Amino acid sequence: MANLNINIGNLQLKNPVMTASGTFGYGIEYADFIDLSRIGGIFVKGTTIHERQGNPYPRMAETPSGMLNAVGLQNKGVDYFIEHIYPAIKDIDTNIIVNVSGSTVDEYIETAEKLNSLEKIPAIELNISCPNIKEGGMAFGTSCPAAAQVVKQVRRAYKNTLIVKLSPNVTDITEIARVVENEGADAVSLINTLLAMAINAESRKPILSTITGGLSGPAVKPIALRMVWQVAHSVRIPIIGLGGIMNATDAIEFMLAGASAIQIGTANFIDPTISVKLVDGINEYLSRHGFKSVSDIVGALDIS
Amino acid sequence: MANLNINIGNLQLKNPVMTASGTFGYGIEYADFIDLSRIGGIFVKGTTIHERQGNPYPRMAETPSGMLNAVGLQNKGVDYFIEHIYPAIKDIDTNIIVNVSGSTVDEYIETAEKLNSLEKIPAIELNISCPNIKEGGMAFGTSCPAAAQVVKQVRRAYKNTLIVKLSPNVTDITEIARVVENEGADAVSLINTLLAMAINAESRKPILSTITGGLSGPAVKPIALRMVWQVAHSVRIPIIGLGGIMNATDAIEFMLAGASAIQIGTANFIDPTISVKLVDGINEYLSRHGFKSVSDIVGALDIS
Amino acid sequence: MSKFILDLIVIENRKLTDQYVLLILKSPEKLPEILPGQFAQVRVDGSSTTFLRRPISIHYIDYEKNELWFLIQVIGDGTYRLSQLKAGEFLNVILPLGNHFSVPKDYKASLLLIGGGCGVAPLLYLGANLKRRGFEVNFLLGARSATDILQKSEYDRYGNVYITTEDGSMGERGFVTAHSLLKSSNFDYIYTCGPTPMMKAVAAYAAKIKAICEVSLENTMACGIGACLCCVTDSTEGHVCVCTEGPVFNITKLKWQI
Amino acid sequence: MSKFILDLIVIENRKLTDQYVLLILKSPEKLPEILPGQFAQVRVDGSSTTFLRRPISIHYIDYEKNELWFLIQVIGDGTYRLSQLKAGEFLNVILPLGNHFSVPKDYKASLLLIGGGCGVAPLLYLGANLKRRGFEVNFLLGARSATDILQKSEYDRYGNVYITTEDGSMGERGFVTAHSLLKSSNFDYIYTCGPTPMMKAVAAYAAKIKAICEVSLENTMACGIGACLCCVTDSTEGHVCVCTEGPVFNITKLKWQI
Ligand SMILES: Cc1cc2nc3c(=O)[nH]c(=O)nc-3n(C[C@H](O)[C@H](O)[C@H](O)COP(=O)(O)OP(=O)(O)OC[C@H]3O[C@@H](n4cnc5c(N)ncnc54)[C@H](O)[C@@H]3O)c2cc1C
Ligand SMILES: Cc1cc2nc3c(=O)[nH]c(=O)nc-3n(C[C@H](O)[C@H](O)[C@H](O)COP(=O)(O)OP(=O)(O)OC[C@H]3O[C@@H](n4cnc5c(N)ncnc54)[C@H](O)[C@@H]3O)c2cc1C
Ligand SMILES: Cc1cc2nc3c(=O)[nH]c(=O)nc-3n(C[C@H](O)[C@H](O)[C@H](O)COP(=O)(O)O)c2cc1C
Ligand SMILES: Cc1cc2nc3c(=O)[nH]c(=O)nc-3n(C[C@H](O)[C@H](O)[C@H](O)COP(=O)(O)O)c2cc1C
Ligand code: FES
Ligand code: FES
Repeated sequence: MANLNINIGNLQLKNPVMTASGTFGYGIEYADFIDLSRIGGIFVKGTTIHERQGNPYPRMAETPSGMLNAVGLQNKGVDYFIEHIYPAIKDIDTNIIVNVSGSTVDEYIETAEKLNSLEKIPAIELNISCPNIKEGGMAFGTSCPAAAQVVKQVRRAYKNTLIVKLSPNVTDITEIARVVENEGADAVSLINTLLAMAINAESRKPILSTITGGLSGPAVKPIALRMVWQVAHSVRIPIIGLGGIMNATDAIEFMLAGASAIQIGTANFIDPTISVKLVDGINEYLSRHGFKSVSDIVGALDIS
Repeated sequence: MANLNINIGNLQLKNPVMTASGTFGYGIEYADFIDLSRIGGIFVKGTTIHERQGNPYPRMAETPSGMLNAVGLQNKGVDYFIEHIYPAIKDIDTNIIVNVSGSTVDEYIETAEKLNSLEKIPAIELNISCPNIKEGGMAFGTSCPAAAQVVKQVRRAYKNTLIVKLSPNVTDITEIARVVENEGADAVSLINTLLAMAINAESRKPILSTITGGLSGPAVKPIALRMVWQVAHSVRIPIIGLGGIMNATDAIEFMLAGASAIQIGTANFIDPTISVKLVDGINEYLSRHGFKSVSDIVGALDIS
Repeated sequence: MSKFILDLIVIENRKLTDQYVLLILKSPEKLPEILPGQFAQVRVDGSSTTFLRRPISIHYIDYEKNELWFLIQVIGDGTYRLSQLKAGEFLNVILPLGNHFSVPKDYKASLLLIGGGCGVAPLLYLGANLKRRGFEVNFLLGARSATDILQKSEYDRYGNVYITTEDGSMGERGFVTAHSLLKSSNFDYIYTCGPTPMMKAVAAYAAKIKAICEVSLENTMACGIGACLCCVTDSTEGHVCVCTEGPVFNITKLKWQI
Repeated sequence: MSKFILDLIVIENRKLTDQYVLLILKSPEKLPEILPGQFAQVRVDGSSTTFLRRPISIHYIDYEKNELWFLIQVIGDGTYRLSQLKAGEFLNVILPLGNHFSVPKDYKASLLLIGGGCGVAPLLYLGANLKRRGFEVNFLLGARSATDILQKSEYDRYGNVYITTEDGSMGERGFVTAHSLLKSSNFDYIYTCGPTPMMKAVAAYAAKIKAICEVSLENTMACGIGACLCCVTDSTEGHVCVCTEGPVFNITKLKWQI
């Protein structure tokens, strides 16, 4: 059994396999299928300062090897989270990380501040890359000054590990990653979904109520992998890689490209047990190749 | 039989179905499989001022619902094209459009100038979006000033229809499209491939000799569709849509989103007859829905 | 209720019409308790265009044989693949998902189960269950024509079966809501599943006669377990997930204009 | 040579070993002329991870029966699907693709056909063809062990068959290039197909004895018809496409260090 521990800032992971925000609910939805304590962490649903109803139905479209979503951050707000959800999940023996979103910098700050008080929340993930809300969201993740501002302010307000989730909808993701690092983020996670669209040719209407939505799933994996690789050569803080991971081989590819840990998103829908399978699969790979620790493969791509 | 004619600048298409540069050779490679005169046009392989050997092998990787390529514009140069290839293809009864690439603005200009003399080449497609060459290529397509410069200069040098092919690897494709329109392009085509990467986890090496390459195929269709939709609301010149089109329904989706014509790329590899099937499929759709002309569905998406 | 991921084995694939098949599946392990109205998320293998699982209603369960039935209507490539499954092949399912139809408190309540098209699927198991609990069950099944009236003999086992067809080739001609039964009888409970326009018409009828009305909604789903929030419908409590708060809704909870 | 897209029908899928199957396919139309060394681009249906066609060599052709054989080695999901094809199913192929092995001008030339692993596939049709033209054919087939020596009785029909296995369980022990035949005889023409290290060793031997040597290269391909330029190899003329200028190369045209 190889050593699967990985540290991200002050965050200690028993293994690098975590689940992505918006695809794993609050973890408990999956408790019938897996032992949640076997995974490295759970990124819970995007949380905002106030309750949000999200976008109207339809919010989902299937695409070749992927899907579009336009959920639009439906959630009951951070206070409800703290009062009603946190108590029910805080004793799950893994890292619970809250994904924080907002329409203004102040909303981000306020939400982050409130989460400071939660003993069992070791980190937040700042979602500056959601393509599915009208204001804020992706706008912060596609401009260096905007990203700098929100990260700087939240860094002041939030005391634990701060992970910033980057948008792939940019010309140069390394630029944003560097800005985010400079403003004090402890880690970056990438990628969020790619802005995309689906049309029903027969009805001549967009499939999503919002016309465009966010693309995820294996279709985007080659793009995500490239971005992780680029960012790994641009910043020193750890990277959490995600985008289309469907099996242990995919996860290992992200780590070879430079990710210290990974998240599984859309794959949870197809196989709710996929996360623990990845833990086993990574371990098997390490043994087969004679690695003592999972950290040995981080950035170990041979480009000679 | 609906009217399938479409005009793009001075370019008259008998139907909106064309084949994408780099995926259809010089057309003759497909002559055994289809009657080339049945399609609207053929975009031939990327052509540069001098011969190029392209990138070392391996140049290709299969990905979920797509592929990466890193061909790197292998071609024998524009003079060879004019002397040896043009005579062999000029009498194909369809529009032959040359895809022009370069590492410097001067290379683009020189190549375009030489093509002026060819009577049977009604248009060129300026490739400012190739992710697979070290200098130039995509760099021109990801910055507004660079795009402006190359289009302005080539516009002066080239007298026939000028189509500019946009890169999807940008934060805001509408910005580039507007610049290109302002500098006198007659049409834009989009999208070229998305910069991406593939890794062999067992050997811990990149699959492509160039580490990164360009992603194409149905995986990218939702992104391409979104970009066509965005650009259609930003410029007045016609749009040629492409990216992952596999069947007539896909093609119709692009036209509903605002494309006046479409190109088929990767799909040619899986079904060499796909282009003529699309012509028939579009015609069938138009009849079934009672449209007299294919131009009726351009931009006809109902977003009420 | 605990959810399970099972590899069911196909015992029989019975072609009912050009468009419909009945899949009879056996579970290697004892089937968990499943209530009428619940559904399964089915993984479709071997289809290059089907990426997500497909929600399919529980059509019937035979606990003695440990068998489960799905009624499949071929719509696109996913359901086409399901319709091509052969005896001996496996089908990976997550179940039981969603809520369920409610059981009237008063066992003398008069009940009507109205289904149209593939919407008849959950009503068989519901009817069987209600009969077992001592209720008198009335089915009203609608379809385009006689060939689309599926599994009639199965429904016959659990209650009175009334039929309408659009072309009049079986039962009364017209839509379900025009059936003479609705004029001659009164009902306390109406359960319905089928195309939305049909369910709206049924709901309007139910409102008129002041019957309690439960509808089973369809919706595009990714996870099926309340994790993705893709499958919402508008309700009196705002956006709620059809996969967890539904698929069965008391009509008073929905914001339908009826 | 004109290329065709054909829907071949599977007549038989013969399991040769755990890893290899022989597919016998029939063409509804008359098979076109196909030369030894050429290949087909095969479409793989029903695999969600296989997007592009797969290049597969012509193993044998029986023009009288209008039958074509593929020898398939299961490597990944694409070849796995091909190995699961059942009699009666269709297989969509584009053929004939690529160039072909050359025929010696001197019909008294002594020939050796060396194959390793799945590389033996094109050599059967080549041997049959050469024999029909009056040449004496020698096959030297290598594999890991006796079970991996495929189709030996077929090769027997067209020439002398020499065998090496790495474990010595059939023929001589060791690699093909260590076979005693190479010491005792001389050859004018050597044709080889198999893993690159093996072909390089064969090429070195050929250079030593001054035999003409043709190798058949494998390469990742997208189109298979010279349109995409994905499948290049480095040659004395620069980058050339393996799918059109190859797969067969005279060793003098390649830039191999041997
Ligand atoms: C709770 C629930 C229970 C269900 N129970 C059953 C059941 O018991 N039996 C059964 O056969 N089906 C049932 N369905 C519907 C079934 O899930 C869909 O028909 C299936 O997902 C379609 O998948 P596909 O790949 O065949 O078609 P797709 O390729 O996904 O769709 C093909 C085309 O049909 C359209 N389409 C998709 N879904 C529907 C739909 N539901 N109605 C009309 N058009 C649609 C799409 O927009 C697309 O244009 C149920 C759905 C839900 C939500
Ligand atoms: C001209 C030509 C003729 C061929 N003739 C035959 C034939 O007659 N019979 C036959 O079985 N195969 C033949 N092949 C090889 C065959 O095309 C590949 O094995 C096949 O494409 C693999 O597809 P897959 O989906 O099974 O594996 P993939 O999923 O594509 O690959 C699985 C793994 O194997 C690796 N891989 C891919 N191709 C090869 C390879 N060729 N050798 C070793 N590892 C590989 C990949 O990198 C990957 O890691 C031929 C190839 C060429 C170019
Ligand atoms: C239905 C759905 C909802 C999502 N909601 C969120 C969210 O609330 N916050 C966030 O940062 N990312 C959200 N995402 C993005 C995922 O966390 C992830 O970045 C993306 O899906 C790419 O990973 P994948 O391809 O493995 O799914 C959502 C994705 C999906 C599919
Ligand atoms: C093998 C290959 C080679 C290509 N070469 C060129 C090229 O020379 N010039 C160019 O503008 N685009 C080139 N492209 C991009 C395509 O023309 C097209 O923009 C892209 O593949 C997206 O369309 P598709 O998904 O339909 O393939 C190439 C694509 C592929 C797959
Ligand atoms: S389908 Fe995911 S929440 Fe209902
Ligand atoms: S595979 Fe396309 S050129 Fe050879």
